[in-house]
Amino acid sequence: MVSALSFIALPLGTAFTLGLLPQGMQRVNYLLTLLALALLSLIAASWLLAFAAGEIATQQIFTAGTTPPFSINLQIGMAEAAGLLLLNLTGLLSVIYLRDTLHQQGARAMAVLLIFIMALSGIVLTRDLFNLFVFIELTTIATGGLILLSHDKRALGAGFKYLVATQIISITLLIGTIFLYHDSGTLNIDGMAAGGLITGESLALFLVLIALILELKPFPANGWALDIYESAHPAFSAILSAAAATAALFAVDRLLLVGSNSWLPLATAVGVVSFVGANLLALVQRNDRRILGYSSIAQMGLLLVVVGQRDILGESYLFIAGGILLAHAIAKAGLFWLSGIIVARDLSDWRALQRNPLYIFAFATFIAMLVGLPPFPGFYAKWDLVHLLAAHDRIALLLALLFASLLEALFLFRWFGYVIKGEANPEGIICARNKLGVIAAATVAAWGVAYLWGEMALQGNLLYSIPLLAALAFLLLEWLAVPYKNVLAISVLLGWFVVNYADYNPLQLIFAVIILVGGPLILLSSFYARGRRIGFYPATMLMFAGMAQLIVAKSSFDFFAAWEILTIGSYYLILRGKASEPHAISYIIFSLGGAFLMLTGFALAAAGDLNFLLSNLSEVAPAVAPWVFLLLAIGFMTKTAAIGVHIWLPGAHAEAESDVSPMLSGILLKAGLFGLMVLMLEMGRQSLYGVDLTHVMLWIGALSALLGNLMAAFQEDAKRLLAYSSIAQLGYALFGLALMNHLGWLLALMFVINHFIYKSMLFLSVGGVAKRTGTRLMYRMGGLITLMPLSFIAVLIGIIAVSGVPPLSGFGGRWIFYNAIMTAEYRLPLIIIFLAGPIAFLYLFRLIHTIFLGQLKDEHRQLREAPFWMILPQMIFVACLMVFALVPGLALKRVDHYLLQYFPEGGLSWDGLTITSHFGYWSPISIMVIVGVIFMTLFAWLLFVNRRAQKVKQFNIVFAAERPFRPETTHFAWNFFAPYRKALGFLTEPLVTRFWDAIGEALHSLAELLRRFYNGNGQTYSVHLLAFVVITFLLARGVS
Amino acid sequence: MQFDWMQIPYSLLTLFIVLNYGMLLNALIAKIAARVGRRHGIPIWQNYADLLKNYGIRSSITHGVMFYLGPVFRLAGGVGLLLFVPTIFGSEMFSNLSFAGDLILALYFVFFGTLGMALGAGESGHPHAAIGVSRGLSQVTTAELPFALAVFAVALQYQTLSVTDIVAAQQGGFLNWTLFTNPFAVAAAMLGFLGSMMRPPFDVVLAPQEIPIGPPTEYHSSYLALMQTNRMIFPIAKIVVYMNLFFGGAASWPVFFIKVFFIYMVSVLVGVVFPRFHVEQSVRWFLVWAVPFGIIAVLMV
Amino acid sequence: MQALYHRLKALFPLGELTEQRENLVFVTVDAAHLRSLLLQLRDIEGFTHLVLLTAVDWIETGEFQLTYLLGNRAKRQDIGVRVMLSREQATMATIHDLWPTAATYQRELREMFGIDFPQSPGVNEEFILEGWNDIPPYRRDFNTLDYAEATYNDRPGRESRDPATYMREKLYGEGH
Amino acid sequence: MKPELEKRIVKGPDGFEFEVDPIRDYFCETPPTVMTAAYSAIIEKLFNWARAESIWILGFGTGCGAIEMRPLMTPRFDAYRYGVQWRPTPRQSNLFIISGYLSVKTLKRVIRSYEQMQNPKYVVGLGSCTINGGMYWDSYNTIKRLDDYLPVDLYIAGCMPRPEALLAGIVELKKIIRAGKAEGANIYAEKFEWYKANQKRVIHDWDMPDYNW
Amino acid sequence: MAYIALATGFLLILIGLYGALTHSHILRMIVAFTVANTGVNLVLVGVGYMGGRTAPILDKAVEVSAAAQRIIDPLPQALVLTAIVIGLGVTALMLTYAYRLYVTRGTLDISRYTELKW
Repeated sequence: MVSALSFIALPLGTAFTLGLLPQGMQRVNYLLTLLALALLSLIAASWLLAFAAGEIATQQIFTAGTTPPFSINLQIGMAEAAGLLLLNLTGLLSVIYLRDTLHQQGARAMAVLLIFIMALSGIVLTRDLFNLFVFIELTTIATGGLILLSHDKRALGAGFKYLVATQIISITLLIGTIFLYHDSGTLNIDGMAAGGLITGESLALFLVLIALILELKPFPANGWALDIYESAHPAFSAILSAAAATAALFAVDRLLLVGSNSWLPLATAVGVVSFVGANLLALVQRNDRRILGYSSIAQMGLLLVVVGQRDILGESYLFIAGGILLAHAIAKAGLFWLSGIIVARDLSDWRALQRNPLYIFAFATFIAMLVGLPPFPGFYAKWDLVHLLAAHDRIALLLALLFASLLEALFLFRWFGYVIKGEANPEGIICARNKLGVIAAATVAAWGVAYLWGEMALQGNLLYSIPLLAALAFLLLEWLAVPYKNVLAISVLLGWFVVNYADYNPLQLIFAVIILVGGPLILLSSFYARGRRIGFYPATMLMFAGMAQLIVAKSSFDFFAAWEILTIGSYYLILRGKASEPHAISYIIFSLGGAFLMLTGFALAAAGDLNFLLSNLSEVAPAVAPWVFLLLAIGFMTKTAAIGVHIWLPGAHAEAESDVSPMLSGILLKAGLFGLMVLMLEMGRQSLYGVDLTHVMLWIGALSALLGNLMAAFQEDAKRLLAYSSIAQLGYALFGLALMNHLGWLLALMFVINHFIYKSMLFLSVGGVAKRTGTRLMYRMGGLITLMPLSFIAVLIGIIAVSGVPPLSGFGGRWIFYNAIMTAEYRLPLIIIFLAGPIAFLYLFRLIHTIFLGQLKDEHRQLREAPFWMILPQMIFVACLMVFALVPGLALKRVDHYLLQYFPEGGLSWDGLTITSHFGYWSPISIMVIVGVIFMTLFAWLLFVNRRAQKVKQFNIVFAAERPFRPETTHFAWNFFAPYRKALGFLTEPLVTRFWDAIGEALHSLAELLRRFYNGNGQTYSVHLLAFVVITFLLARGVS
Repeated sequence: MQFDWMQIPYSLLTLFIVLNYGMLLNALIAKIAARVGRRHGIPIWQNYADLLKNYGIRSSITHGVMFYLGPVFRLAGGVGLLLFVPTIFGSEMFSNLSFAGDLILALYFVFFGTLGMALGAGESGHPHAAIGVSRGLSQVTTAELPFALAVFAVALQYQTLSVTDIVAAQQGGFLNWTLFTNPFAVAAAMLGFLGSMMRPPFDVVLAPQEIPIGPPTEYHSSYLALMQTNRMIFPIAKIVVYMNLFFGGAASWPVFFIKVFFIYMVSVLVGVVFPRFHVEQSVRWFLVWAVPFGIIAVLMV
Repeated sequence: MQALYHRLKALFPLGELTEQRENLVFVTVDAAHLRSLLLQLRDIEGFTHLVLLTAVDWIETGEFQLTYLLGNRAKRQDIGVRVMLSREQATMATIHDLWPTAATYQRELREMFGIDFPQSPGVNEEFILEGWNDIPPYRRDFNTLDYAEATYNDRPGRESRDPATYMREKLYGEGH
Repeated sequence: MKPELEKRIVKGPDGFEFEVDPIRDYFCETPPTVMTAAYSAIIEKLFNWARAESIWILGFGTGCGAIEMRPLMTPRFDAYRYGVQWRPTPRQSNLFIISGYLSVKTLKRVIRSYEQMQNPKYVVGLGSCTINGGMYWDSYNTIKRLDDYLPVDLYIAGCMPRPEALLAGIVELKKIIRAGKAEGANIYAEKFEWYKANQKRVIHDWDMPDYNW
Repeated sequence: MAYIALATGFLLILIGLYGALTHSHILRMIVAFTVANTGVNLVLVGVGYMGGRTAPILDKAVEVSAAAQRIIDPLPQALVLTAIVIGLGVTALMLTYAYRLYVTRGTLDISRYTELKW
């Protein structure tokens, strides 16, 4: 092994050499710098590999030929090696990135950069407090120099503020150091820890610690740091964020050991305040670099929390801390580097990335990594962290962390939304090959560590899951044209179904059919798309992969990972819609919020078991069981868009593309329902403070049904109408589940199937119509029946089925519903459900009437039927609906038997044509035949007596002896249910929307208010620093 | 119960009897309403003349397929509803086609005709048709609610959804009728009944003075004839459901005629006295006055 | 009303005052002063209501007489303002901005007399008549009888009688 | 021609431009056809009885005579006992009572309403104005002979005829119908050109299709 | 003796900090920090001295094995030296900044450099 001292010596030597070389040899200088850093990275890598392979143990390096305390010693272990690799690689990549700037600035800049990297390495390596001080001061000075790399004139001011701040920090550090020395007689950190002379309350230790923590720029004493992030050269910011912070973290980590755990709460507290505060303040930022600065601070906060929780993390400590640190470092460096190729500084200027899908891929990778989505290390780390926190009853901390993570996701995904949507400025991006290479390297590194962490994870590597791989494979196939990709996608889904068919139980099978057979069916409609449709297939397949994994998940980890994957996939899908950006963000926030609740629930249930089996949910301790149930149920209900957490759905479904809406509505929503089924099968009834939670769910289901229907009735936008209708339909399903009896469950499954078929079909037809007419507003359509007869038939069959009118399949649902409620224990929610029922007619009639009936508009006179590929799946759905109406047993019989093992009472009997329950009977085929015969007889009779009917045109209506003026004024469509709105419109007051808006508004106002704190004055920042030290000390003392 | 070919002529016989009874009953009721207004009123056979005339009209127009099918849906709904419910209790002959489904089928099949008619009227392109449908659907949402609650209460009471079983449970003296065993349910159902009979105060759907005459504005000749036929059958079919659920059913045709007449008269008596409600007024009225009865009924069973 | 007339006379060149009734008078004014007179009446004198606007065809003098009848609700008084127009150049300034209802009257006058009110909303649209293609029917040079006979078929055998004479004849057998 | 009836160029959602001719595109232009009895004599007889016993009057009052129709609904006259009732829509009516003078403007609406009624349909002219112009014999805007424009089955003379006269007229009309002689609709179809020519001679701004279905 | 040094040192630090926080002129701030740094160095020296021990010269008088107990650790002194050097470096850097700020912005008032905030 090359000596660890080379991390100090080599850059130092190179720096001096650079100074000695004559002026004007920029190329040589640059190559030398590059070489040095590359060499250092190699050395670090070799150390790391050696440690990883277990070839060597942690090594001490002694200087000056004697042992501490009389000399300085360095220590290198696995963590240090990793840190060094990170530092030097970041340095190397930044140097590559900075090629032009360094050429301009000359050898001195390169030397300073080398010194900077050297100092950081020193911080990581050294075990001597004074040495640490020296390296920190070196970083400070180097930073002061490197800030000047920026072309931004404002960087000067920022740099000076930085220097002022560091003066105060260094004074604190020095005083703390000397008193520590005074107390312990040594400057060796290990010696201090070993000596045991330093008590937990030691002011000196506090001063040193707080000084090091201040180096991490904790909220709120960090105004100076933000200014640097904003104004410095992005490559330098990348180093500052990824490398310098890492080094400081090593130092803090080391020093905390001295106090033997007594200062851990301090670290946790500062960390959690930073994590929450910085994320909150980031909400109102528009400047990309500043927002990255906030995010860096937040991540450091999170890491401080992890460090502070070291006492309970045990063996996982390095895995968790490393995961979060690496995720942060790579993502943040990557983002800073990306910001360097963007010309303007507003978040929306990043739209320039749209120029190349690869940029978007990199951006998405970094964002996903920062948020901690699977398969990135942050995901594994957060999972473990949350589980361990929950296992040790640190729930408040856990919730604070999740809340802040949600805030972080909010601003990051909002940013992502800005980038994906809107017109890009083609000149908004400067592409230099070296910069792109660096960014690409970061992207590769991101996936590399994702793989690495998966390998290390107890729960198994997510990247080994075939569905996920298949989805990711579509990223590589983006160059193909739509038809090929579509065929491929369809065959992948069907293939996966065929392969796994035998392994599904009847319950899973129903969902599997919907996902893996229904999905391809809807995908048929994607054949109409032209071009390559970049981004569609990976997102779709990601969603399907998540769903496919979800239904077979055995452990809570698999389940949660699948859940997150399908959430990401569907988020990207939703984001593809024209005006979907605000809805996509509310979707992802609600989904992640729900997911975090689920995570908490799983963590509570697992009680420290990092690989908790879902089947163990039934054995959760009774004290936490209702809470687990509650958290998981709310999590699932955000996905089914139960009332209260439904506000993301209408916009998301309405604005999505024509073939995406049916997938979202028909398939995606079922994920939540599946989760609820699993939950309720395993956990049964739970009551909290004497309230039966299934009873609450009954109410939620009933209210969702009622309000969803009501709101659907008042929509002008056809797709919104359908979206609200989905809320209601899933309300019914939820209601069925919450009945907790055999038929209730059968009802829910019936709704699952029915809702999939007819809602997919309706979304497709409405999508096709909207595509042709160029609008989704129903009152602007009308009279399309003759022009789009097939779409009309699909909608007609669809609405008959939705409304539950015999003889179509919706009736089966109603019949089972009535039989199920006969044994219901709670009757009050039923009243709501009863009221909801007929309201469905309102919106259904409106849907079909205002689009297909009534008056055809001028501009639509020459419309054609929807594209073949959109009609085809609709017709298949029509056929499915008919078959399902005739022989519901085909799908339900097996499930009925399957449910018997959970609910032995109240199964149906399937003798012959008639389906019999304990209370009543129903014979679908007889009904169909009877209705058919009556109908056809009467039709024939009418045809006979009315054979001479004259076909007339749309204005041949009696109009009080006048004639219609124009179709627009004759088509009664807008505000169709005006009197109904007068009567019951008060129920549709958007109270829920207002509630969530108010929360969002409050958070943003708070952030807006709080950020006034950073008034830009360096002296104020100094006061902040001092006040932070004093207040933290007082609080820490007060606590201990 | 299973299907038997003999059930077809039996069902047709039921249909024939009910159709004729409906013709006469409607005329009789028109006459009664006329007498309230001190008029002589129409001849008792007037409905036959009107129906025949409309079938006899030579020309007709059509606005399209759904327009054409609307009345077919309408009448099929009426006929189907009639045939899905046993008419005469204990009679194999007049239990019609009730083997196909139970009470729930009847409950939901009511909407079959309504929906088809609404679609047909919609295709005529006449704004009044759409306005009428909008009003009708709005009103039905709350008018059906007390009835649905009452049905649920009755089903709970007798622990069955089979109409025959419900009637059977009410046999043995009129005190066994649901009317007396579960008065709240019956109260709710009868108030809901008012809303579904297209009579004042709940006839804003047709409202001849303002939206002449709602959904059927464009319908004429044989279309109208089909709808008239339905108008004769459908209320009776509906009343049969009420009779079976709440008033002990009918064991013979005379009892059937009398019970149907009196149940029908409830809506007529209310109708001749009250003026018309706005949609929002009737929606509120049902929620405030009828639904609480239903809730009590459901909770008390 | 006399007092009112004198007040107005001091301001505008008014013609003679015609007192129809105690509370209904007519004055004549030239077209140029009409607007200011109307404004004076409306805003100062309290004649806030335009009761009607009508015309008379004085074919003998070759003039149209426009009558703007204004009402004072508070005092229950009416004043008719007359303006004489040449038949050849039958154009008058519109007052629809003073009273929106005036637009309807002006539309009617345009159709029935052919008096034009430029800029009055919809003044050239059909009002009562549809597809009228002759000279305006209320002009006295329009011969109604001729027009009716030329346009609408008569039923042969129609007799016209003076109703009074005919009734007397029929009922009381007089007139033989 | 009203502007909304003029041909216009419209741009479809896909940007394609095309012409819309409202008269042709929004109205059916097929001329009426003669519709003779379609069934055997005995059935037609039954139908004629039914037609006579079920007279549905279009609720359209054209002139001052409209006021004389209203009392027929009251207990004093109670026309319902003759099988008469009023319908608000021409589609369902089979009797059009032209109740008094008919200005050209109203004539246009009357023609439209009449054509929207279904065969067989009947017209009764009420009052002398419909017969020969009555007191409006020299009006510049009132037609004088209703049967020039519509096939009239029956006139009821008077100015105005009282409700009793109207009732008597209806009873007369029923006799005509029962005898199968009320074939106004077919006459109208047969002499369609002639009727149209008469109508167009007085209606100068003909802005509707020749036959309003 | 040590206590006087300590007290003076802390006094100087406080004076320095007070100066740095109350003066908005950059040069005055730099001077104030220099004062504070001096104070810190004084404190370092004051604390680093341990009474009753000998100079850190390892010879016969002080055995290597007993060194830890017998001699005054030379590190604090080394620390002070280094700190002084580093302080000098930082001060120099601050002065450079001050110069460039003056050149580019024409003012040395720190409250004027607030274009980066919030």
